[in-house]
Amino acid sequence: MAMLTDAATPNPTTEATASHEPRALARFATTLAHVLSTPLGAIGLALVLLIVLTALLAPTIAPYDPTAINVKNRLADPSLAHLLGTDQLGRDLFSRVILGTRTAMTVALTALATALALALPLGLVAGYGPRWLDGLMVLMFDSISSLPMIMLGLAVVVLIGPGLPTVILVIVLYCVPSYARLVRTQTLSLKSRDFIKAEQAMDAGTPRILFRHLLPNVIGPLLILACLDISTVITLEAGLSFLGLGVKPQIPSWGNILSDGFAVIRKSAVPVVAGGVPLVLATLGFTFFGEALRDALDPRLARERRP
Amino acid sequence: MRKQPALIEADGLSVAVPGRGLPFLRGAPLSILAEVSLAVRPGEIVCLIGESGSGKTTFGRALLGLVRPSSGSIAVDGVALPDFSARSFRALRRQAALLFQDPVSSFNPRQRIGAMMAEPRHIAGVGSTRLADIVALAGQVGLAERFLARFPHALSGGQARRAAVARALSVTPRLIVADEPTAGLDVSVQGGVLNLFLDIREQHDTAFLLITHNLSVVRHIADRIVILYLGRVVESGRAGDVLRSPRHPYTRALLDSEPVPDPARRRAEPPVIGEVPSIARRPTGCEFHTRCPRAQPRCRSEAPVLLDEPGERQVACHFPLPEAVNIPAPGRRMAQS
Amino acid sequence: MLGFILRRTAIAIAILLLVALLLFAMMHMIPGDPTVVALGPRSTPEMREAFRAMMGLDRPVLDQLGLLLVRLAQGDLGLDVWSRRPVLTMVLEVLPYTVALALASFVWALALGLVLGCVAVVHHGKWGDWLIGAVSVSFVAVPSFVVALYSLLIFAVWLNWLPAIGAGEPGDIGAQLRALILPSFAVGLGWVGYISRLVRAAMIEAMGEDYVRTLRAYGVGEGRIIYRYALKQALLAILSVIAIGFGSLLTGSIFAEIVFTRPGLGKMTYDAVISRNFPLVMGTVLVTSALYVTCMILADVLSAWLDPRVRSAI
Amino acid sequence: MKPPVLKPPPVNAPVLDMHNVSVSYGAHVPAVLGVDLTVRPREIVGIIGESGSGKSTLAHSVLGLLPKTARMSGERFMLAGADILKADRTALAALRGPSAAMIFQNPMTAFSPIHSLGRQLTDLLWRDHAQSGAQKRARIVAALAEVGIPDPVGRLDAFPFQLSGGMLQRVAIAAALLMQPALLIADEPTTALDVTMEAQILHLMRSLRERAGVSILIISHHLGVIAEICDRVAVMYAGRIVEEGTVEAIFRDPRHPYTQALFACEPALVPTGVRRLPVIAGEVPRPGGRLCDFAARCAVKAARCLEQAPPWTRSGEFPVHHVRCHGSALSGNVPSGRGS
Repeated sequence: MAMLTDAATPNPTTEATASHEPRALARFATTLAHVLSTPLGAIGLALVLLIVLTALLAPTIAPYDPTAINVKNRLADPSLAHLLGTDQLGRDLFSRVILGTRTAMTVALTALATALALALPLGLVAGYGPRWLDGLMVLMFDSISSLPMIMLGLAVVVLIGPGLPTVILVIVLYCVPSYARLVRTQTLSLKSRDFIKAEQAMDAGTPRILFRHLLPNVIGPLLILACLDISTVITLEAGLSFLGLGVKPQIPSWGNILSDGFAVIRKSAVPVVAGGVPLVLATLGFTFFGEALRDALDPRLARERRP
Repeated sequence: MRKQPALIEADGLSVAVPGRGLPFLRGAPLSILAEVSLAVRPGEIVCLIGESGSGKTTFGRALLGLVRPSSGSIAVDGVALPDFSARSFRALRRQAALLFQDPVSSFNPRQRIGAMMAEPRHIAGVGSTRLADIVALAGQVGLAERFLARFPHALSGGQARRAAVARALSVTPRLIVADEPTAGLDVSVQGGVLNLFLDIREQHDTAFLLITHNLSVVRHIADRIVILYLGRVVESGRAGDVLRSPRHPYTRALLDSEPVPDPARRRAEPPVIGEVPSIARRPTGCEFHTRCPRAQPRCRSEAPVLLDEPGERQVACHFPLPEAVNIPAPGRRMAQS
Repeated sequence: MLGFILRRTAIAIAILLLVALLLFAMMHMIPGDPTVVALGPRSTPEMREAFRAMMGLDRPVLDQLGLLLVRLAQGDLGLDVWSRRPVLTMVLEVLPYTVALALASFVWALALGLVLGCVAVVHHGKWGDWLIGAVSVSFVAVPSFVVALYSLLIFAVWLNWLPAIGAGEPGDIGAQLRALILPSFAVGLGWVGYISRLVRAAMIEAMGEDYVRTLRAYGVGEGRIIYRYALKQALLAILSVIAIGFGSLLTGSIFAEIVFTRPGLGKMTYDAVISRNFPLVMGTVLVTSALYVTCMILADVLSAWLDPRVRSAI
Repeated sequence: MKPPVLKPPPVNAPVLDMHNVSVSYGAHVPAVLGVDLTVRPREIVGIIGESGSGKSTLAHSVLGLLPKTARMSGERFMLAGADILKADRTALAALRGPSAAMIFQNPMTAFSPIHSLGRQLTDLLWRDHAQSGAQKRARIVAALAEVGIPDPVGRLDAFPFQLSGGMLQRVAIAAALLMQPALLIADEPTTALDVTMEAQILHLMRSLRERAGVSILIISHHLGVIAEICDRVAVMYAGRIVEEGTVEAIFRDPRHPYTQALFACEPALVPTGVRRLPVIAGEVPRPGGRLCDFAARCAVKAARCLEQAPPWTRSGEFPVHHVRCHGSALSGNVPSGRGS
């Protein structure tokens, strides 16, 4: 009964929705089992859970105010009081690392969601629209991708000042061209497929083809790839902050911790290690998890991610 | 034959693709279809026969505006379309349906078969999309209700083809254009699809344009046959006439090349040698002269015109085969029948 | 073929033009007087006036843009704000360092990546394949500046085996090579993983082709099939990806250059950005973009030329 | 010439001799069951069957070209004097080419798209280390000319996409001939070709048997192709051979109800004027049933068909003709099993 609810009957019957629920649940369960069946997938899932939980509970876990400066206790070695010691301003590194998780996740999820929301329509229009518009848009995408990221970072920082929104905007600017190009490529190849030709032969309007037939076929792969890209975005945020173009220096962020630690690397290795290890764990975790998820849902999507 | 305006009539339809090279310095456009004229009357089954490279698939798509014709005209019920814009094709597309060579790929991979069957009704805004009515529609093509909940790739070749026919039927088209309707089907099921076409015609007076390379499969169902070679019509006529006494040497070669399932009737030599030339290098004169056993010097220099002959027959040949040639019918009567 | 190259070049020039426009727009969107930003708040009005005249800032915006484009067409990137030296000269001075770093990273990454990819294919489905896969994906995932920081920490600070700063004295090849080791390790590590995965995927795809079955049906050995047929097809498939990758490597060595305080395009861009040295920013970014776009063209032309199917179609 | 790798089989011994051979994918998915098949020197044997009948699996098993999950078993499986069942990977590789060569269904994908044809054909001659490049080249040109390719020297530098499907299938046949194989296996060799090209390729294969004395095992779903070229025919259904005999015996007097139904469906055999084509109702079952696989679709099944497996019975002295059916074996003459 459930099969016609997608398109044929505008108002799904109660019966149909009832049978829809367990199916989604079963699908989720099989996907999860698939992810857990590979060692890397299991490690990835564990790391992702650890990071997400830390981000959610960060203020509860952190023993100190991550921005509280204590000049007397600078660059203290790890101790029971300060699990990871303190940085050159005497701030508790453990608290900064924990709250840095929250910063990383906030930036990553917001930036990715925004980038996807922008890239989808742009890519669809480029792929399905007239050829001159496609050419123009691809030219734009190529131009932005050929700009060094630091240039984008600077422009935005100078325009709206440093801070969380700045980092997000830079990452969005950086990601949109590549996502949009992906959507465009997918749309182009779908456009020549028989089922779209069949829709045209049935005299389906452009909105129907775009939203009912192209979008669902494009969005699935895109979401999986976005999941894989979480670690790229986390790296971007840390990198921008490391260069001083990211979040404000006092805000706890892995990139800031690394930047501060780099300044004192000859005096103490603790800050660099403290900032780098969670960053590496996060990128590894999201990559392992994302790849396992992709293999479980759509193995044909294996697109290699550039370092 | 009834004398009434054709349901659809293509007149001198040509399709060309741009040549290679830089803008402004391109080679001549490649002509895929050259002035093909073809009419389908209501309730008629016309078979368009051609080998690879004959442009038969392009013709089917051009007829519905999926490929833009470069010249010629298309008339529906005797009224010509003003131009080849999408708007002009609207009315035609509502009355015609296209069946693709690969039925599975003609369904959205993320929608269930049942939903896809209702798609034309949604687009046209006519007809019921209630489940019971879709089930009835599936029943018309002999597809059980349980298949409606499946995704396209979970159907067998025969089932997917029936589902595609059901989708086409959902808005009761007056014309169904079917590209290789039996491709990929086993001998034991392909008859079912063709019989289904006959049923549909009986019930709805639907006309069919069957596009295929396989003469033997459609010979039983065709009313009229049109033979394409390199994008040009070389012969057309009533199915019985063309099959019994082909006038064009190419038609003859096609008929003779079909291997006969009778070991006693093996051929000593292949009926025609060589291969279909590329459309990028069309031969001069009659384009079949490079392979024609009857070719004369004139065939090399002068292109034959497609001439009307008595009995709705058309042949494009300087030296057509005489009318009276009598090929024995390839069907061998089995002892029991 | 010539037409194809011309078309690609036209697109590349269009991209560079667009980049120049974007940069120009960004600089004019930045709030405040660019003169004050560049010279600092303590500069005298006379200095500012002279600066404006020199940079052409006293003219209307469209004039400035026109002037910029004319100068760019002549290959003139303008003068550095501080040293008053031609930007082009400065960029060309540091360019060899960046190119050397990119090449060094690329060469070892490509070599190791190819080998790992082939080994993975030979062991397809066995534990060796799995191990290489896991290592490769980890290499890709780890941020390159963290690798740079940690290798600096371990090999330069703790072990003191290799220099932590600079690119070595000019003329001292040995020192220059030693100074190249850590940065190229940091930059190349991710690419090892990337290339090995690319090679593996492309070769497994190639090994599934029908023609491989033909070769097997004639008893042709697996080694010959892998190295003479599948590898060639795989390389063809990934060639353009790798060439574009080299382009992004040129622009992407900024972290290594900063961490190891190494002269180069990235470091120069960074310093120019931080000090609001706009002519220098414009110059470095344009040169970087030009390098990137050139690699893009090279990738397209190379893969078109090497693939007989494409070669005959264009 | 190359040194003899294998002991030449005795004259007139079968080139291919299979007895009770089965192939399954994994442990539980049988594809071919208990097949007996022989191909004698200079003989052309056809296997006819619909999709899912296991005919392609059978063809690929001869050269050990099955996927890794495939398991082969049987009482006897000899190819040109070598035991396939006992052969390891190297031994199998040694058989491929000289003992049996294969041509595939789709000539367009049978060659590497980025290597020249000359390069690929030369690589197939990898065994002949002793020969110089020029010698190999001359052999290849001769083989290409033999299969009717115009300008064979020029084709050496051509790439596959520059040739038509028919031409490439000729090149594939030339490649097989270079091996001087005892057996040529052709898996649906004309299915991807136009009908005018199909006739030429079939004619070429037949003439090669006359000229080169090669034995051919041809797989097809097309009755016309089989009738055109074969000496003997085996009909496969659901992994089993259900009927086997000379081409005349099978085409004049099909005994198995499935064979009869298949012939009834063949459009070329349906009398002119009949508009509705017959079909076989129902679906092909998965291979591996213990009783008669066709019983569910059979128009003449008896109670016995649902109780015991049909025997493999000889159903005529001359021409030799075997059938796996209760009805035909006992009565010798069953009514037509043609479907609706």
